[in-house]
Amino acid sequence: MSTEAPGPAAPSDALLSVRDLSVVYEPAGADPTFAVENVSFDLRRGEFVGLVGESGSGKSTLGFALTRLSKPPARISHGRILFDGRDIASIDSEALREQRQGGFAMVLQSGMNALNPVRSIRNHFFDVFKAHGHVPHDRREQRARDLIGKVELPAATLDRFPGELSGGMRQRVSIALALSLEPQLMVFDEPTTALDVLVQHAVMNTIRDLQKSEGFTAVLISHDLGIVLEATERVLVMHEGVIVEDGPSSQILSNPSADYTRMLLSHYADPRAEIVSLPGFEDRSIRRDQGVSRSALASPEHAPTVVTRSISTAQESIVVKGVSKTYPPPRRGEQPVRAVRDVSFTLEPGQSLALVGQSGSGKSTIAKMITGVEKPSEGSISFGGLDVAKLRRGQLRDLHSNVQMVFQDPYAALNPLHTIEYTLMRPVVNFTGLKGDDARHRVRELLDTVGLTPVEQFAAKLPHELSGGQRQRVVIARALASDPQVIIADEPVSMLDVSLRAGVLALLEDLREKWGVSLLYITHDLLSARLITDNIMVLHDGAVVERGETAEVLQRPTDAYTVALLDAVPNPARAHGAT
Amino acid sequence: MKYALRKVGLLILTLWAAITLNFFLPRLMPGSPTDAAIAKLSQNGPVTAATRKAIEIQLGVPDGNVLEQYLQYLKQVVTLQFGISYTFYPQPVAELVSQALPYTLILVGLVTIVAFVCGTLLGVLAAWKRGTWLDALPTLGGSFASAFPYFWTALLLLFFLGYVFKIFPTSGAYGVTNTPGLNAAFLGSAAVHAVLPAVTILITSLGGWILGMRNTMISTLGDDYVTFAEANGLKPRTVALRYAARNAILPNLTSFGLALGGVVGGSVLVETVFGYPGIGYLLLKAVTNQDYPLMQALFLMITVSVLLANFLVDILYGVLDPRTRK
Amino acid sequence: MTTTPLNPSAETVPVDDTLLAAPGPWQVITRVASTIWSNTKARIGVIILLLFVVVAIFAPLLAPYDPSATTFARSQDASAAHWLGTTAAGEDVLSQLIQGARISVFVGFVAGLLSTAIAVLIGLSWGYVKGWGADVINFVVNLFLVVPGLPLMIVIAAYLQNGGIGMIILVVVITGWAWGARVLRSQTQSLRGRDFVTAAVFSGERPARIVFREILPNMTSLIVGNFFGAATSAILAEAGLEFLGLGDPSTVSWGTMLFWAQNSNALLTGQWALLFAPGLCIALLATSLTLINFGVDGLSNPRLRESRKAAK
Amino acid sequence: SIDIKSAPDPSLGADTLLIAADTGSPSMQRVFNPYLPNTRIGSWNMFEPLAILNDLTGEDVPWLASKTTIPDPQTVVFTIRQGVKWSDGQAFTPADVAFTFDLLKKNPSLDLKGAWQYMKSVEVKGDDVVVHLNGDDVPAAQVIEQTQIVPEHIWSKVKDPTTFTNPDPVGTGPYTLGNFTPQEYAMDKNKLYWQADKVEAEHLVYPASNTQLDVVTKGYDWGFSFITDVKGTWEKANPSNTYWFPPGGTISLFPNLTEKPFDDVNFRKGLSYALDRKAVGDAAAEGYMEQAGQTGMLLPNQDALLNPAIPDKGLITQNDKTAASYFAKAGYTTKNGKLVGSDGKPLTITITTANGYTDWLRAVQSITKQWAAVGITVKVAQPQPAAYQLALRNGDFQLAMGSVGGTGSVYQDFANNLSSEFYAPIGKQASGNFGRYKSSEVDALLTRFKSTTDEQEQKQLGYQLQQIYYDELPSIGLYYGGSWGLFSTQKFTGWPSAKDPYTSPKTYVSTALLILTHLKKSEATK
Ligand SMILES: Nc1ncnc2c1ncn2[C@@H]1O[C@H](COP(=O)(O)OP(=O)(O)OP(=O)(O)O)[C@@H](O)[C@H]1O
Ligand SMILES: Nc1ncnc2c1ncn2[C@@H]1O[C@H](COP(=O)(O)OP(=O)(O)OP(=O)(O)O)[C@@H](O)[C@H]1O
Ligand SMILES: [Mg+2]
Ligand SMILES: [Mg+2]
Repeated sequence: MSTEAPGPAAPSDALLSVRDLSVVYEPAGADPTFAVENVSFDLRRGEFVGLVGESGSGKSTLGFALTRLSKPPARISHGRILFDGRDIASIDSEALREQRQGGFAMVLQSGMNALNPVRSIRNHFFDVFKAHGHVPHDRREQRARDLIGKVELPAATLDRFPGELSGGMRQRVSIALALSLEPQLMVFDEPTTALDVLVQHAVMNTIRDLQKSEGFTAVLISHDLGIVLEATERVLVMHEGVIVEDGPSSQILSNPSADYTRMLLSHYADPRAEIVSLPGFEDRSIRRDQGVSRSALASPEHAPTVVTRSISTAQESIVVKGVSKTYPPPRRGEQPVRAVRDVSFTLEPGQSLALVGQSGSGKSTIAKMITGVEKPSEGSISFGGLDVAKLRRGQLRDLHSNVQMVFQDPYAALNPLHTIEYTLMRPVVNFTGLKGDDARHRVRELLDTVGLTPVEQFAAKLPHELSGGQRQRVVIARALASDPQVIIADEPVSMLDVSLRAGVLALLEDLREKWGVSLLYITHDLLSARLITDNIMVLHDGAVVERGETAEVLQRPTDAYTVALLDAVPNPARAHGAT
Repeated sequence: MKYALRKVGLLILTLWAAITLNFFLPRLMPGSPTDAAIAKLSQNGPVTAATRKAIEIQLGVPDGNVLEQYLQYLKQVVTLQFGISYTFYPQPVAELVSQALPYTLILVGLVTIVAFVCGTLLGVLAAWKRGTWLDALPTLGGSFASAFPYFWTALLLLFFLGYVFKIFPTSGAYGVTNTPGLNAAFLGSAAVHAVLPAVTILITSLGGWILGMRNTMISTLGDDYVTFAEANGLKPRTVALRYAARNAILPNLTSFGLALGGVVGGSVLVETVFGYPGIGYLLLKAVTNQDYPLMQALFLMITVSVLLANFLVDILYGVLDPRTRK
Repeated sequence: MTTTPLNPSAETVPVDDTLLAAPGPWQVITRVASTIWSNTKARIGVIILLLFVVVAIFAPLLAPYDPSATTFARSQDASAAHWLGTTAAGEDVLSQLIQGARISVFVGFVAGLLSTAIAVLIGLSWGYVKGWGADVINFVVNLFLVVPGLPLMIVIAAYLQNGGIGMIILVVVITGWAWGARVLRSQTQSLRGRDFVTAAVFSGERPARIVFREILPNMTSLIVGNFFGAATSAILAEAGLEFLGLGDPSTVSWGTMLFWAQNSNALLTGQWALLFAPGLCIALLATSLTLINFGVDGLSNPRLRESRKAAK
Repeated sequence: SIDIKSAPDPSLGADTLLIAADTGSPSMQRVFNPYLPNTRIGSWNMFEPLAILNDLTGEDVPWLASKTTIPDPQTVVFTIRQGVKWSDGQAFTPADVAFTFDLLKKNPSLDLKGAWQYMKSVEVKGDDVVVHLNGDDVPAAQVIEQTQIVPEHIWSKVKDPTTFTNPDPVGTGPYTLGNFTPQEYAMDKNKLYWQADKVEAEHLVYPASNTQLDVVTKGYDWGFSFITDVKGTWEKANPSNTYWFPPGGTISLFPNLTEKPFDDVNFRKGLSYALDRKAVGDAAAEGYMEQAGQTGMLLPNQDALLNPAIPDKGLITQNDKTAASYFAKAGYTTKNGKLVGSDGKPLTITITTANGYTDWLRAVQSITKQWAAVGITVKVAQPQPAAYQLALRNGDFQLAMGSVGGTGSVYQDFANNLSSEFYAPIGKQASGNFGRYKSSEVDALLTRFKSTTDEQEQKQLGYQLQQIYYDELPSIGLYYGGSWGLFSTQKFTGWPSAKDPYTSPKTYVSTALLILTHLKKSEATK
């Protein structure tokens, strides 16, 4: 381990000293998981520390242990947690409860659900005040208003119920609630993951400002190295339950010592840069001019072998003309939702088009209309000779044989009960008419195409035996099974860890090139759009606000909204003054 | 607006269909009310042909064909005039029902509410103290007791507490010498008479509520807002009741609505065993005697009360769950 | 006899995540079995149930006498020859009790299976279809939930005139499927929104195949739970109907034993084993199913699974 | 086992009878209109008939009519008793009788006994009420005399007698209505009663709940209820408890005489000889009732009317050989232990009985076993009581359980079962004669019965009907249905018994008046 070995004695200004902490999950009827192993570190007062690592690396588990919130089946199996010199790993529950005021607080990963849906926000605050009695009765209202103000919410929010607030507002309320405890230590577990890009940016700014003004010690848990590096002074890097690197942010940015950290860093780039290159990708803006052959493209995981079958190239284009979609009002007395407003574009055969915009901007709705799942309220969509809006069920199948989807969440997109072979066999049988051994052969080809070799082994597997990246490859293979002309990928990598993302993106890019399919790539992640698309369209409130060549738009945005989007992309280099 | 209209429309349609079903179901039963009356009489001795004729005239062959009868019935439903009972000729149905209803409503209704409240509280306790004896005892005891056949529990209680130890009266809703009304003697006697049936219903229904609440409560205990409340150092009581239990109770309300609606139907088996003059007993009599007017009135009442209870629970849901407001 | 579900929360159980991580038909079954077995309560339930099943299967061998032979002295107390005494008609109570296990186990199994099958069929299609089809099913199911259960049973029982056990099963099934259908519908609705279902549409699958091959297998635990719940209420309903005299009193079942016990006032003649034993058997059999359901609940809702400490 | 003891309810005086008779379900309605089937039992103690037909002995006991004469087969003359008062003090007159008959004529639904089926007109002649009949119909007198008489001065003001509940009854009987609650009512001795000296019980109490457990434990004085193991329960509960179960009817099998092979008398005889009636009766009534003979007579009640020419008092002993020979005559032979018809098909018979009539069911189960022994497969159909009645009326059965006789009138008993007056084709509703028997010989005998006032001739006609019944088996008698009398001699003695069989123990017909005027205070009570 390349970590600077923490000495047995904590530094004198340490607020929290963790020594040899191990946490194990012991679920009934399953094998135990050692989620955190022998972790030691110290936190000084007023420090802002980041904790990064991939999904499942044990970040949340550690966060819960630090704040003594671990619940069965989790168990602190070993180690000490000294908070202000007192070992909180073993104090009883009432003492612990009292410690929570003026001690340590936590803002949960799924902050959206952290509020009791049936209690008003005001009551949430009052509950905390009542539990600890640290705010006198007559000052409670004022205090609640102060707190809610601190997270930049209007006082009227106090009268609302959680269900009436947006995700970002709810996350702010949880932060305010945690603040109301006047804690010395605050642990933020992925406070912005579930939030929209722009909101994410705003909430992070609030957290940073609060940390500065209130002076508490903060731990920011995130899988996004960019966010952590931008916000914090010191970073702990976690990998498989172990802290592999612990150092100042600027040092990690410029000179990472652990291989794992280096790997994480290598997948990070600024989409606004002149030249964007990641392992496995070459910069797109220069590719066109130089016409470089991209056959050498390889994902870090599996290099697809050369595909032998003859490949059809897309011939039809998708033409979207003046399309609008209005959903009926979600509740009585509200306005109808205008999800898409007068959008027109053409997806030429073989083209790759990015559709970007914040959450709710109508990206998925457009995808649904193109695939016939939803009907446009106005305008027309055509694919070749088909008028997509007027298809009946049988014709919808024809459409699906040409227009396929790659789903966002590879964990949810595969039926856990079917083998990979079955999953891929279905579209093959349904669309190509192949049967028996021919179909099986085709499935093997598909697996080969997406680089899942040895194919025989993968064919027999069940989804839970695959990694996220492998699953996404299966999802892509399924989309290819009908030999489609168009692939619509709706945030195909947003659920994947950094280390897997690049591989999947590279695969998509490669397939498009090789198979000549058109790609509609939907994302809020500008970096990936920059990597694999030629053209881009920026959606805002259902309307297109900017369009053009991807590199051009991202480097020189003209619309204010696009500028805001780009600003929200974390920029650690800017924060730490390094390049 | 369209949604609400649709909802109301569906409700009315359901009501109509249920009412119609209530009309046709009894008529599907073979034999006529006269047959039923004769069958009853013939248990006492030979029934002559003349008697049969007299009864036929008395109960009357229903006028007109089925359609006319149905229209007549719909009119009865709307005007709430159900005519005269066959079984209890010449008592008007309305009178019979209004005599029986208070007992059922008070006994079964009260016990249902008490069972729901107690069961829910025990379920909360069990989930909160999961893995301890406070969990094991109510959960296991509850599931065992709820597996008892109603009438069996009733019979055993009746035999031991009523006949062997003579602690409680063995039948009826109040002492034979009491006059129903708001007098202390009657009310006291009614309370004593209600004990055994009440205990029976309580024993056999408590378990379901305990288990239901325990399971939902365990689910909510794992919810993030509960963890967050703990992280904020709220008192365990507050977390258990205001956070976990308060949310866990919502899904159980639906069942409670159905159970409440079922109250009006009475508890046929229990009322039968204890000779309790409630709706359940009346219903059994009506059905076995093919007493169309009485059956129709009772079925209608039960159906409407189920619908009504569900409707009320919907409203309660809205009050308790701000997410459904607006 | 009531239709109140034992587990009202069933409607809101989260999607079966355990199964999502535990695939393959055989694996599902073994997983179901092992999860049930790993739960102490459920294990006790399985043992009791097996005991009853064995008794039911080997009833003719185990029973000391012909259960319907009326050749013994009437209303005898327990003795070496008749461990539980004889009935007022001179039948051996123990033999009847053993024979009765057959009916109850059979009714529970068949009625549970049938009403679960109907609940699955209707619940799934209801959850999958949209538009007026769903409205029609919704309407029918609501009707069955709203129309009073016991009276309906009585009327149907009276109408079908004593077809014996077959009739009772039919009655129990007719009045018992609706709740399960509702639970399964909400589960279907939550599953149909899942990406893998949408993906199946993109794979060109037909609706029936989506429902039965994609959605159904993911609800195994819920269906198993529904089966045990339905079987429990079927056993209780059978006893109740027989007790009210709406069944066929000439079959030998625990319900008819209770009917005859009440009819010939077993308590009065001091034959209280005649009343006590069948009731206890019904309660035990129903309890065993309820106990097994604890294990099944754990299957569909990981949070209900007992932690290792609690299980010990 | 747990012993249950009974003691008189201390809240009831020694002069009060606690009677298990009027079961209210779920509670009692205050209905004392004697012409409604739902009338409370107590109205039998208030509204007296002209004469009481003692259904046990077949005798007519003069009651409100001090004398009944039949001057010719078309006329009945009731001489009305003098000095009788209504319980409100008004005098009882022949006009009341005429008014009552008039009331029944105007409201046929009230005419439960069917008096106007036989009557043409009524006239008052001094103290006599003269009834003119539709034709020769001597046995009709026994029906007409049973009509309960109501006071004209009250009933003439009733708007709709068919729905009149008569909540405050005024009658001539020995008791008046006392305190009434839905769960119990009391009756008090009528001080104005015309034979007040014979009535020693001052009060009667009728609770609504009379379960077997109640009857045994709560100190009842009189009950009418079958009780399991009556010796081990009722008698054991109190030393002064006694019981008497005289026969009250013959439980029989009705063969559907329009259907093969039941239309063949040989087949019916085969069935009859294949029956062990004692075993059937034992199974049904736990050994408390005797097997019935094939004469239609209730023995020993009607010993005096029994045809002496019929062997063994009409009892038929089981004999599988004889049965087989009769079956052979009917074309059925035994093959591999099964009785097989000429078509080669094994014989399967369905017996229809009412669901919930457990004694009948026990009997059927016993029959099933016995007939299985001669190779007949028996199926049991148990429709609900109403559906069972419907099946009987429509003739929709092969063999049906049913009760025969017990009216106390030989003519009525045979006519109800055999008269073609009640014949209806299959599918049409019959109100009697469910087996669809048709015999001109029987019809002729019944007609002659109607026109003779000579008791000897009536007896002879009875003999002939019994003989036919014995030979033809229009229905197959099995065992006697009981009249389940339970009595306590603690407070009162003089209950009917095997030693003193003056009437049946029924609580719910006019014969109860015979008992109530017969009871004496016991030694302990005096
Ligand atoms: N309740 C649980 N039971 C069993 N294992 C668990 C449980 N919760 C988490 N784990 C396991 O513990 C390990 C660490 O999980 P943890 O939630 O701490 O990861 P994380 O770093 O927060 O990941 P993410 O970025 O996805 O939130 C993982 O392998 C996970 O599968
Ligand atoms: N079925 C629907 N009914 C009503 N409104 C809907 C429906 N589907 C989407 N909307 C609304 O339409 C708008 C656009 O939704 P859409 O899913 O297209 O956004 P998106 O850009 O894909 O967002 P995200 O990045 O969160 O996936 C949102 O305001 C959403 O709430
Ligand atoms: Mg986490
Ligand atoms: Mg989207």
